[in-house]
Amino acid sequence: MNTETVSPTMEPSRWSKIVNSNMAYSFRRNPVAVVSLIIFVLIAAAAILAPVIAPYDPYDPMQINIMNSEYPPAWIDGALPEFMLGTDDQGRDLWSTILYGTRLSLMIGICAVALQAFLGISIGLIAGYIGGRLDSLLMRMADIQLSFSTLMVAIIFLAVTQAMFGSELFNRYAVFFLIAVIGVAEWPQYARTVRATVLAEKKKEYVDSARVLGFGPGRIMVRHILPNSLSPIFVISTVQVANAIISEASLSFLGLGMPPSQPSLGSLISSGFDYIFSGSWWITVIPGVVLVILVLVINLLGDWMRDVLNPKLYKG
Amino acid sequence: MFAYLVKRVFQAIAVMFVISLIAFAIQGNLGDPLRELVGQSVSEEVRQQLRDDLGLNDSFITQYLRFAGNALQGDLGTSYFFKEPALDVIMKKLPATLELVLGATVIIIGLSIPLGVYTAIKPDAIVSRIIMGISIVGISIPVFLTAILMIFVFSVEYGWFPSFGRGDVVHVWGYWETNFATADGWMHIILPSIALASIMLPLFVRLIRAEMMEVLQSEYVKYAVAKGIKPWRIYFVHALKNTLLPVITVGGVQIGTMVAYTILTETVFQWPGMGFMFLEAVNRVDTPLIVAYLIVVGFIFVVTNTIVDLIYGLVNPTVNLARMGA
Amino acid sequence: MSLLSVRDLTVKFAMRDETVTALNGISFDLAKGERLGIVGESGAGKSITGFALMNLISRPGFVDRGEILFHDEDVVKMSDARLRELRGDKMAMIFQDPMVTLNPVLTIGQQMLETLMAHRKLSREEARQIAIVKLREVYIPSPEERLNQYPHELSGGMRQRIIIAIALLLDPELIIADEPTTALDVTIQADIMELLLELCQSNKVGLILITHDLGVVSQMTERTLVMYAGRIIEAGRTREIINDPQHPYTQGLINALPQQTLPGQKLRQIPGNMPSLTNIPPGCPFNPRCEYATDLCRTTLPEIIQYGEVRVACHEVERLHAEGARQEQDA
Amino acid sequence: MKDMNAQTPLVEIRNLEKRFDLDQGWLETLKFRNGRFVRETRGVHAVNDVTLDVNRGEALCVVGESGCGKSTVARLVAGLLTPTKGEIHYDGARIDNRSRAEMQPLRKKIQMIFQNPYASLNPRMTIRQALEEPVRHHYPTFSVAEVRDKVTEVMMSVGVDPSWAKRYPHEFSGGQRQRIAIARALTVDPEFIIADEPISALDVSIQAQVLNLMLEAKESRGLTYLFITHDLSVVEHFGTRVAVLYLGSVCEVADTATLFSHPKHPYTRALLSAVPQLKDDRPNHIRLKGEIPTPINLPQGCPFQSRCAFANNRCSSEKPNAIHQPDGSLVACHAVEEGRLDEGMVGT
Repeated sequence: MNTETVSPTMEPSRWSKIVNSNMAYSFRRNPVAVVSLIIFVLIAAAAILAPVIAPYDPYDPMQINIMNSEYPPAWIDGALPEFMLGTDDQGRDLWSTILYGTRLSLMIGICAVALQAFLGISIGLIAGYIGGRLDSLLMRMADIQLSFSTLMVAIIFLAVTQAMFGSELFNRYAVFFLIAVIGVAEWPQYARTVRATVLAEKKKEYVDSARVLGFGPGRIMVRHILPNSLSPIFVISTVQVANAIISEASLSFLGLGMPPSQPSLGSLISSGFDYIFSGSWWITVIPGVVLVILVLVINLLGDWMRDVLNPKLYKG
Repeated sequence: MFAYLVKRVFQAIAVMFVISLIAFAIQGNLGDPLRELVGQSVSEEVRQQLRDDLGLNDSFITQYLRFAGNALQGDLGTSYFFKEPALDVIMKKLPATLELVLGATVIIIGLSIPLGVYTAIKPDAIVSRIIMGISIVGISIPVFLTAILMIFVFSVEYGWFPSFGRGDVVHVWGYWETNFATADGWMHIILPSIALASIMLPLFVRLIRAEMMEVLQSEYVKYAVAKGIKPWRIYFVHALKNTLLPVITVGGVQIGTMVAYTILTETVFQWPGMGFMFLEAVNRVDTPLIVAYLIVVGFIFVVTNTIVDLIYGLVNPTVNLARMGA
Repeated sequence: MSLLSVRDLTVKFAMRDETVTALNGISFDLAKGERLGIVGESGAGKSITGFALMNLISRPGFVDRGEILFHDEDVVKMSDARLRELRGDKMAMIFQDPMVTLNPVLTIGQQMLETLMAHRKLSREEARQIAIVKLREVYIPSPEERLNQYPHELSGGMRQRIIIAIALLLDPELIIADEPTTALDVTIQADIMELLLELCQSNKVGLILITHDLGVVSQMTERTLVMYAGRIIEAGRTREIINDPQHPYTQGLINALPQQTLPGQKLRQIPGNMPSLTNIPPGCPFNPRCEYATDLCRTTLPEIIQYGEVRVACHEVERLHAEGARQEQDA
Repeated sequence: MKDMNAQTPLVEIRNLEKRFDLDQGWLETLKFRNGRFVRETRGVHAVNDVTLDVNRGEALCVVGESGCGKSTVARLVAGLLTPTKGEIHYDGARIDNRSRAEMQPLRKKIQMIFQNPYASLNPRMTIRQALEEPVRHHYPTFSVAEVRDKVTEVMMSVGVDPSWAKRYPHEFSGGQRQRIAIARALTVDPEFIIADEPISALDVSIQAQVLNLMLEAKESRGLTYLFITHDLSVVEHFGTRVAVLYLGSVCEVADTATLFSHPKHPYTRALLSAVPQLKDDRPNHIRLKGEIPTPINLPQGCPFQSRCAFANNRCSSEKPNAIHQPDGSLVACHAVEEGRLDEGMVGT
C-alpha cells in the first residue's frame, strides 16, 4: 500500500557508526579537543601508574631525607641530578610527590563526582517525574544549598569536623571526608540539571505514549527518560570533575583537606607557599601548573562536549 | 507581587532558622566552654555548679531558645581568644571583607558585560577567540593559586605591589575603615580584588556570551533587524536586557561562592577580614567566633539572595505583572 | 515597471562538509500593489525566499548568485546602511509566530516608536500619534493603553494585529508575510487574513504571502508561485493554478486535500516524501514521486516554460494536459 | 441514529470536568482587595461538564480551537489525566478511577496516537525496540520469534519496510515516523484509538497518506476512533460524527453530514465559514467579536456569549443544556432553542 520503495542501504557496523557519528566527526575536526584528550589520558595514565613510574615513594619516611629539602629542578644551578623537578620542603622528590598528588586529586575528584551523580540523578529523576510538593520541597532545598555554595558548606563542615575529631584522626580519614563533603555538597547542581531535563522530556509525547501502553513509572524513568537525559549529564559531569578537583585543592590549601604527609596537589601548593618568599618557587609553581593543566584540559573537553551535544542546561 | 514578597520573606526566615539550628548544634558539640572559662584545675562540684549557672544542664529547647533570643539581640557569645563579644570582633573585620568584595564586584561587572557582549556579537574575531581562550584558562585556575602566582610575580619578582595586609586605612564611621582613601590602600587592595575576581569574571563572561548568543538567535532579534533597527540598539536594548535576566539569577547564586572565596583570598594575602579571622578561629577552636561567623554569613546570604530575587521580579515584566495583575 | 524583480536567486547553506542549495534559480516579478502567494511544503524553500528578499539570510546560509531588484536597486549588493533604510520602511515583514516575534521585555509602544524613529525624524509625541492611528487601523481597541503594555499581556491574535500595524507604520510598498496565521486559530486566522487583504488593497501595498495553505492563497492573492525542493515548479495567476494546475505536484497537492474527495473515500495521496536538500534526485526533483515520470525526467532537469496561461517546469506537461482533457471528456 | 442506540456505546463520557490549579501554594491564593485580604483560587477550567458517547466502529471527531479542551478530553479518556469530576465508562465499566494495575488489561484495548511524530517516539530506541517493547509487556508469554513476527506483521500493515527496524527515529521523515507511531499503537491489537491531532504537524501531501492509513486500519481491524483535530476539512472527510467544543463545553454534536450541511450553533457556523476554501476569491466568513477568552475562572452562562451576535440576558446568566434537534443533532444554545437564530439569519 505504500510506494516508498527506497531499499535500506547496507546496515553500517556499530564501530563505523561511532566513527562516522557527529560526535566523532566534530572531535576529529577540533584540534583543541584532540590535544586535550591526549594530555588528559597522559596525566591520568601517569597518575594511575604513579607507583610504577615514580622514582621515590613520598609516603615512605625511610626514603625521605630532610637534608635534601628545597633542591631546585634539574635545569637550575645547584640542582641534584636525581631530583628531576627538585625537592620540597621536607626533602621529598617533587616529581614523585606530584605523581602521587595528582593520583589523589584525580581520585577524589572522580569519586566525589560519582557520589554527586548518584545522589543528584536519583533526586533529580524523582523530583522531576513525580513533581508536586515533593519536587518543590527538594528544589527549594537545592536552591538554598546552592546559594550557600559548595565551598562554603565544605569549609564549615570540614572545619567543624576537624575541630571535633582533632587533626590526627581527621588526617587519617581526610580522603573520605573530602569525597563525602564534595560529593554531598554538590548534589543540587546535578539534581537541578537532571530535573530540568526530566521535566522537558516528560512533556514529550513518547512518555505519554509509554504511559498509555501501560508501562510503570520505574520503567519509564529508567528506560525512557534517563537515556534521553544523558547529554546534559555528560556535560556537567565533565565540568564537575574539574570543579571537584579545584574544590579539593582549595580545601587542602586551607589545611582542611589532605595533610602534608599525604599531599594532594592542593596541599603541596599550600606547603610550598611558605617558601615562595625565600625563592623556592618550584614547590608551589610546578604542582600549580600541573593542577591548572589538569583542570584546563577537563574544562576544554567539557566545552567541546557542550558545543556538540548542545543540551539545554538549566539556568538559575 | 504581594504573594511573591511574603513568600521570599518567609523563606528567608525559614533559612535563618535552619542556620541557627546548625550553629547551635555546632556550639553544643564543639569544645567545652568550661575549659575555656576556668581551665582544668577546678573540682567537679564547682564544674557542676558552673554548668547549672550557665544553663548547660537545661533542656535542648530551652538552651536553643536562649541562644536564639540572645542572637536576635545581637549577642552571639564572647570570643575565647579575643575576650570580647564575637559580634564585635566580626563587625570590625566585616568592612575589610566588604571592601574586598566590592573591589572584585566592580571588576566583574565592569568587565564581564562588555567582554561578554563583544564576544557574543563577534564570535569569530581574533580578539574574541583570545578572550574566550583566556577565560577558559581563568576558570581553570583556583583562586588561591591565582593569588599565590600574583604575589610571586608582582610582589616577589617585580615588587610592584605589597603582598599582604590592608596598608594605610582611613577611619570613616563606626567600625568602617576604608582602603579607598589612600594611595597605599589602593595598592594593597588591587591584587586581592583581582584574585577574588579571577574565577568569577571568566565565568560571567562565558555566561553572558552564551546567553547573548542565544538571544541573538531569537525571532524577536531577527524581527528587529527586519524593522531596520540600528545594530547598537538591537544589541543593547533588545538583546542585553533579555541576556541579563538569567545572569541576575546566577549572580545571586554566586554571592555565596564569592564569600567562600574571600576566605581563600584573605588567607593568601593575610587580609584582615572575616574569612581570615574565621580560619584562625577554626585553628584556635574559638567556638563562639565560628558560630557567630556562620550566623553573620548566613544572614548576608539570605538578605542578598532575597534582594536579588526581588530585583529579578521587578526587572522581568512577565514575573512582575503576572503576579500583580492577578 | 515592476516593484520587485528577482532573477536567478540561489541561496546555499554551508553544511558539515558540503554546501546545500536551498534555493535554486528563483525568478519572478511583482508589480506595484500586486499580491503574490508562495506555496509549498516545509523544506520547499518558501520561507528562505521571503528572508532572502530582505537580505536577512544569516550564516551558514548565503546568497550564491542572482539579483533582487527593488526599484531597480539590487538588495543583494546593498550596503548595511542602505539595507537598514529599506527594511521596515519600504519593505516590511510579518513573521510566523506572533508569540515570539515581539521582544518580551519591551512595551508595545517602545517597539512601535523605535521603528518609526529609526526611519523618520519625528518627535516621540508625533511618533506616538502615528502609532495610535495605525493601531486603530488594525482594529485594536483602546490603542493608547496598548502602547504601555508588554507583549505577554496580549493574545496571539492581538499581537499579530500589532505586528501588522508595525508593518504598516511607514507606509511600505511591499509586505512580506511568512505564514502569518499558521500559529493562530481558524477564526482568528480568517480575521487576520481579511484585515491584511483589506489594508493591502486600500493602501496599494504589494504583498508576498508565504503559506502552505492553498485555501489561503486562493482567497488572498492574484498570482501564485508553487515551490518544490528549492525551485519554482509552477507560476501564474492564482485562479488558473487552483482551477487548472499543470504540474503533477500542484495537481497532487490540490487533490490530496480532503475537500477534493468524497467523505470516507481514500484520499488521493502523493506517495513518498519531499527529498531532503542534501539528497535531491537527478533530473526533475519530483520524479521519484511522479506517476508520469519518464527517463527524460530522471536525467534532465526541466526548464520552466510558458505553457498556456502559466509557467511550469515539467517535461510531460503536454501529455498530462492531453490526458486531463481526455478524462474530462470521458467524465 | 436509532439502531446505534440499540447497542451500548463503547465509551461513555459523563459530565466530565477537569480543572488545573494555577496557584502554587496557598499564599498565592491570598489577594489584597479593597483594603482586606481575600482568598481567591485560580484554575484553568479546561473541560466543563462534557457528556459524549463514542459508538462502536465510528470515528467521533472532536473539533475546536486552541484552549477548548479537546486535547484534555483525549488525555482524560486515555487515562493520562484524572478527571476532577464526572465519569468515563468503557464497554460498560467505569475506568476513570482505576489504579494503574487495574487499568492494565484495558491498556491493550485503548491506544493513543499523538500529534508530534518527532516527539512521540523515544529517540534512543530503534524502531524494533520501540515496537517490541509493548508486545513483550502485554504478551509476556510470547517467544522471541512470536514477538518478532507480530512486529513484522504490523510494520508491513502500515507500510514500513521491516528491514528498517534497526534504525533510529531520526533517520525517518515525519510521515514515516507517524506510520511507525501508529504501528506501535497497533502492536497490542487495540479496539479503540484516541488520535490527538495526528496529522496537524505533517505536510499536506503527507497528511493524505496518514489519513488513508488510519482509514484502512479502521476497516481492516474494526477500530473505533476518537479523533481530535482543529481542521474541519479533515473532519468532513474522516469523521462519522462530530462534537464541537468551545471553552471546555460541548456546543454541538451531530452526524458529519448533518453538521456540515445544517450547522446550528452560532459558533459552529462561524467555525465552518472561517475555513478558507479553494473556490473562493475572497474571505467570506462570519466575523466573531473579540477573541477566545482564557479558560481561567469562567463566567456564568453560555461560554460563547462574549463573542456571540445572538447573546441576550438569558445567555449571560444561564448555561444552555444540550437539546436534541429534529435531525438528531444535539445543540447547546438558547438562541437555537428559542428559534431566535434562524430569524436572525433570515434577516442577513
